[in-house]
Amino acid sequence: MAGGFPTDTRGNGLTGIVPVLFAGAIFAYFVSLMPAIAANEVIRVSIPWIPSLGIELAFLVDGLSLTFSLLISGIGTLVLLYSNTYLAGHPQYARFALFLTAFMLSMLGLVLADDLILLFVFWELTTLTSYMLIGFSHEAEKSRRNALQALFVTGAGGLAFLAGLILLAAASGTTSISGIIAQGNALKEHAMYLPILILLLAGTFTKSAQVPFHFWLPNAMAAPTPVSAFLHSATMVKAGVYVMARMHPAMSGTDVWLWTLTIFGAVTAVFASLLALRQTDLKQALAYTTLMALGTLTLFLGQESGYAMTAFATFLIVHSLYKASLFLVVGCIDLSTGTRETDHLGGLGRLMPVTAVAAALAALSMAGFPPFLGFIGKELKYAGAIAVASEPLFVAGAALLSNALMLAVAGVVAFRPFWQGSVPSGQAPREAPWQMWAGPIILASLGAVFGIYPDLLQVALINPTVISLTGEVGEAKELKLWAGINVPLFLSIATFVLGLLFYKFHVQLRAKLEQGFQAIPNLDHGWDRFLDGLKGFAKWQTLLVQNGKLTSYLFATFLTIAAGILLTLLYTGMPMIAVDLSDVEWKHTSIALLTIAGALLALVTNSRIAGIAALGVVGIGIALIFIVFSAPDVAITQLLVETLVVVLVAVVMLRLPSLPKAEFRLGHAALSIAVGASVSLILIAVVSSPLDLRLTDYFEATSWPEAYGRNIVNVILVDFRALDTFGEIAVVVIAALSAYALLRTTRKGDQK
Amino acid sequence: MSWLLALPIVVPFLTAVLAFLTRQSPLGRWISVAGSAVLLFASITLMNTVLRDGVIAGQMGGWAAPFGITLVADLLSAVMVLITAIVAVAVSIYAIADVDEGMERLGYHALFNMLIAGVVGAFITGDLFNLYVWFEVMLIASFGLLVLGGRPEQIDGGVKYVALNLVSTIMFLTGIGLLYGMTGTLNMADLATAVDDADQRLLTIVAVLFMIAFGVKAAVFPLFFWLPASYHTPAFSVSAVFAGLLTKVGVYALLRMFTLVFDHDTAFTHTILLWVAGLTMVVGVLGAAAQSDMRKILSFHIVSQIGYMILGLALLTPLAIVGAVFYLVHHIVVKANLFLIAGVAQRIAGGTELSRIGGLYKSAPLLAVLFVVPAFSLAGFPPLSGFWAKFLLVKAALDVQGWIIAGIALAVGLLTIYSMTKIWAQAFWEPHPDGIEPKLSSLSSRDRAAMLIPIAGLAVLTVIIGVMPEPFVQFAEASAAQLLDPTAYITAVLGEQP
Amino acid sequence: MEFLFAITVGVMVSAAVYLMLSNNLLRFIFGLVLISNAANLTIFVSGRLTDGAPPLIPEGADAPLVDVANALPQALVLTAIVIGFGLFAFAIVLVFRAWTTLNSLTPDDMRLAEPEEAQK
Amino acid sequence: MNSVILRVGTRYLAGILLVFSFYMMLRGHNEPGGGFIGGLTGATGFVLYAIACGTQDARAALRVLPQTIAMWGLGIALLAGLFAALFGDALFTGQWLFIGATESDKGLPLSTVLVFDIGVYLVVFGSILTLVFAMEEEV
Repeated sequence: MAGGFPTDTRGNGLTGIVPVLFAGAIFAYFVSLMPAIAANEVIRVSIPWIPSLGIELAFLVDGLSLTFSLLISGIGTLVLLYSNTYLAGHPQYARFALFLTAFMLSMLGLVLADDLILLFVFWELTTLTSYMLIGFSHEAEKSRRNALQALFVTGAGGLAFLAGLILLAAASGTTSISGIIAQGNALKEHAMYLPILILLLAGTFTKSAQVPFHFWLPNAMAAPTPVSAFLHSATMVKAGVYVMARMHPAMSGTDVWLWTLTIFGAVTAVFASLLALRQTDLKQALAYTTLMALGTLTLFLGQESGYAMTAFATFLIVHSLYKASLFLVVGCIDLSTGTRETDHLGGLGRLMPVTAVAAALAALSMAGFPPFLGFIGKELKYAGAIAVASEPLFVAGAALLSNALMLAVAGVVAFRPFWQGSVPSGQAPREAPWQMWAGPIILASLGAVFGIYPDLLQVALINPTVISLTGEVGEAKELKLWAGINVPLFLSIATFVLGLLFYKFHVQLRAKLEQGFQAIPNLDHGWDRFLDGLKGFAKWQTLLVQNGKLTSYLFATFLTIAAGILLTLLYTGMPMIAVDLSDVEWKHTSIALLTIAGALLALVTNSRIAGIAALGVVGIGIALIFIVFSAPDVAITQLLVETLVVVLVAVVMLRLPSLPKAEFRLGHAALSIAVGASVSLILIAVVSSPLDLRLTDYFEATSWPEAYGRNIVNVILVDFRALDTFGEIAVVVIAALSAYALLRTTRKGDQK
Repeated sequence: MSWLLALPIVVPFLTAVLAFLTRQSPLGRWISVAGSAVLLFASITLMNTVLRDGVIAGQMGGWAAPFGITLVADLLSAVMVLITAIVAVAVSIYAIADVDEGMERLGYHALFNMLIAGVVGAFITGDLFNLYVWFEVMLIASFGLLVLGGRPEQIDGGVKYVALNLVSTIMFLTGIGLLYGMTGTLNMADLATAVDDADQRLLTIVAVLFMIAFGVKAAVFPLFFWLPASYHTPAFSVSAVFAGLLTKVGVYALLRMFTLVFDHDTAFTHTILLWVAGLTMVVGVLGAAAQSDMRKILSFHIVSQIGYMILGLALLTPLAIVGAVFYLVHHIVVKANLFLIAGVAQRIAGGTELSRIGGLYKSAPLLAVLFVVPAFSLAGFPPLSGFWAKFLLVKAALDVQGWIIAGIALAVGLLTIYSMTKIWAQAFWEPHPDGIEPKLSSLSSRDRAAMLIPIAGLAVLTVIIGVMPEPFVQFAEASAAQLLDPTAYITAVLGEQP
Repeated sequence: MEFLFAITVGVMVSAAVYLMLSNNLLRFIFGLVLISNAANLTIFVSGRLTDGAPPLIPEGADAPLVDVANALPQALVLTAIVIGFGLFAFAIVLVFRAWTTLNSLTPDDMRLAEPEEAQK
Repeated sequence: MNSVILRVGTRYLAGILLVFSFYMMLRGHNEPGGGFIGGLTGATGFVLYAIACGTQDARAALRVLPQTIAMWGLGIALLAGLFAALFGDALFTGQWLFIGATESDKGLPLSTVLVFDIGVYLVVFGSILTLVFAMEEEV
């Protein structure tokens, strides 16, 4: 990228232009909705999606969602236009445009959805598409890591969020968001309010990168600059803010809502401003100012007053405009000079005048100078802070500090590279092509236009948005540049003084901050440790259970059997057992003993031949049992099969090494006995009550008259249960084929 | 009516016989494809009939239940047969490219169709001993398919697979003997009422025995070892069909037996199942996190996902069973597909070990798209099928205040995302370590079509289930209602009871 | 007398389990044969034992004239024996194949499918 | 094993076993026996033949590949079951034809059940020989 602007500024042909026109058309559509919304209308469309779960494809346009939609589609259009030149000729531009457009649409779906589950669908889609965008430079290790980090952190929050949504839907009895809001205070009084709140905030805080979940956001800078501009201004990170705003009427007003949002918001705002000042990379510095903005927005949402709500709505718009603008400017600087390090930049103002103007306009708005919208935003901020009944000092203090730091950062990012120092040697910067300065200029100018004519914004967007936030008409405060001499004005002046001081000494401050932050644990490194720990734990666990040793597997399986039966026995108590030995004859005993002897011989022998003989003895013992107990067919089959078994074992055995000497293992022995004993016990219990012989009676009665056979066993096999026998012979065929295949591939393998 | 039930079993057997007799010529593989298509047709007809008429039963050999063998299809059986047929069609087409002539001559197509026959038989039989027989048909065919090719790691995996599955089989057989000894019947509908007269303590013990036997088949904790030991070794078509179908037969059997027959002490049996579900999910997903081979990762995920299905059964609420049924169907489609995709990756990028491949995103974008759909569906991203499956189960768990198990289910979902992105990042995003650019065009046009058409088809199905879940949810609801109130099932098999 | 054979089954199962755990595939095969037989015997005993009355219908009669042995478990056992044989035949060939390919009969040493280095 | 006597002897023995195996199969419906026992007996004959004269000779005497026999057996068993479809009966419903039946005697029964048992016989016969021949040749 260090090679300056693309020489061919026509971009990527149709692939580049179509998305711009598409996004522009969407923007135009939302503009056309403005009059209706300004007249306090609410537009809702819904079609059934999953009626059996009560989930609808419901979309709602009100002040809040329209404001977001305009920002998303408007900035989206400019970003796509910008990207088309920024990434001109990139071989994967089509994918880029596709993901960016998909991301924009997901974000629009998110802010328009009027169904909790539908909202979650879009929520996750923004996660997924942003993953693809952050990892766009996928051949770089860092891109992949950071994309995963963003996905994992927001994904984790997303799952908690899902649980919260499910509980919320259960508590409200509906998944419709407007339906929930219509229920008024019902949710706040619900027993599940607190868990729902915690889970939802887990989702919104991770997505909106509140401290301590903030670390993924600066890393998301791995994405191409236009993506950062989009992600940071109107989308992705604003999704969490949006959801908090959306749920504001239904959930705000409780102490836990107030304090959670206020504290997280304030801490994030101050912490992020300090971090921002520390950065020397322009993009990183801007990234941390985004955190500050998100903290501030969260802080406002904690409150309920009309001031706070108006401030929220205003600052939301202000921030989106100047942030998108500044990121795009940084992209221009980056392409033009090949660096984003403040220390290697200077004197660009004369060489890139249009960009410089855009940067200046945006920075002034960011810094909160009059007559920019940023100034109005800041005034409202202070007014909102003072309106907080409980702790005005804390809130106003946090706002003052973060605003002053913001001013300093604005200077570092947008003033210093253009108007201080001179162009370092080796750089040949020139003005960006129009496609790349158009966006910044338009967005930054809007900040000035709205500052001078705040009424435009007031009627069209601010008032309707505040209605969405409070659920009531007339709560919105007036936006004006000159509000008279009051506390906010003094605070503004204090901000300027403090901010200019910060800017003047920012290099020294940076060094101090550098030292200060050494002491705080770095969550980004923590992430690596977490991932390593996870992998390590997974490996350890897998090595424990899946150790590659058949004996362990078998041991675990048999242990499960024995423990399963014996513990169940403890739970149920002993089943009924009746032992009747009256009809045992000596021939029964001797056959049983013969079989047992065979089994024991097979157990203890170290000789292959003796083992085979022992199996033969067992086979004959079993066959004798079948003969004595009136099963001639089974007995013949058993004998024939047993012969084959012994023959097969003998044939194979000739080629195999002799048995190693058996070692006695107590654990194995205990387990074996436990398994055997449990089987015996169940079998004894089973035969202790009489058997229901209806099936056998039926077979005896119908075998000859209806199936024309006198051998009942054979009739069962070929007629009553012929399907079993069919399956059985299928097994035999397959066994033969499989064994044949196994033997034949041996030969092929050996020849290799 | 009875032929409607018999055909899905008969067709793959006939296909197997014909494919075997023509195994020396390329005709065999086309017979296999045609046979699968006929099976698909038969199972669609079956599904239509079940949707229209409710549970249907057919008495084989014309002998009335419970004396002969009854085949019976309720919605669950019908959908399992249908999805089996879909996988069979997909895999038999894929096999054209994946299975070499040497394997064909040794009877690959016959074994494959016998496997399908066994799976279908297990889904559709209403007789416990007959279920055992179909389990065996499936098992022995899977033995053959697993070691076909005879590479040393196949033999090694085969030894473990065979040993542990034989233990399960023998447990199952023993259980059937004992249950018969207690009730005097083998017909599952008849058993549902006959067990009421048996010693309830003994019944619980025998229930646990069945739970363990089916648990091995379903690959739940702590009985799943055979699966990760072997599933990554055979041909890709084989591991796809194994991954899709085999463990599901175990899940199906659990679902069937523990709603129909063993529902006398659910406070005990289903609490065990709940623990099993949680542990299976966690251990499986951690196992996957420890792997670095695509197929091994996917294998461990089968284990983990089985946990979700067992969770549905364990909770035993209508919504939970809906979730289990939905999950079952979704998972078969997605998991079979992922193994098929791994096969393509192996062919064009030269392996499935993640550290040795890469660059697929750059040079094979179509494959990347086809991977993203099932992979992110498996990870539970909306609006893909896996999201709804997980959503239903988590909701079911939360509805009964199962906070911990719901938390586990969600956390496991997160780790699933982790594994899927690991594959994505390493096989797709990262450049190939040897600097080559794997391209789909390196496949012959026949192979490319044979491999990509089934993959695309299954991916489309995943998207359809995800975007239009309503009919599937409704179906799962109806199916769950049948499972939780087996009256219709019992009446269909045994006729009106006095 | 069912009791007697229930004990026999238990002893066979115990011996079989111990053999299967012995980390030697030949002993595993021995165990497999034993446990299959034990399972068959379980079904047979579950169907109750009748001495000296095979389930055959004599010429000229429509049904057995005396109380004959329970035919159903016999049919089941017959099926199970055959299936068991099929499984066994495959298993023994597999053991043979394992020996010729992997040159080992101790399954715990077979680490090709799950190599040790991959798990460290 | 080069004994001529043994070879000639086994040839006869194999023939006898084969005939005996048919008998076992046919009588199975009424007395102990049946397709499985028959098939095993028949296979034993050929196994002996193979041991005495080598698998080469045994395969030649068989003319058809044993696995093909087994697969035909499976097909025949399946067709026996499918035959019922012609009469609108369920799969594996026995179809009987009594040749020369009179009031008192049912005559010579021909049935699909018998065909099924023949299928079983062929499957067992073919499968065992597939296995044994392959083992003999490999081991």
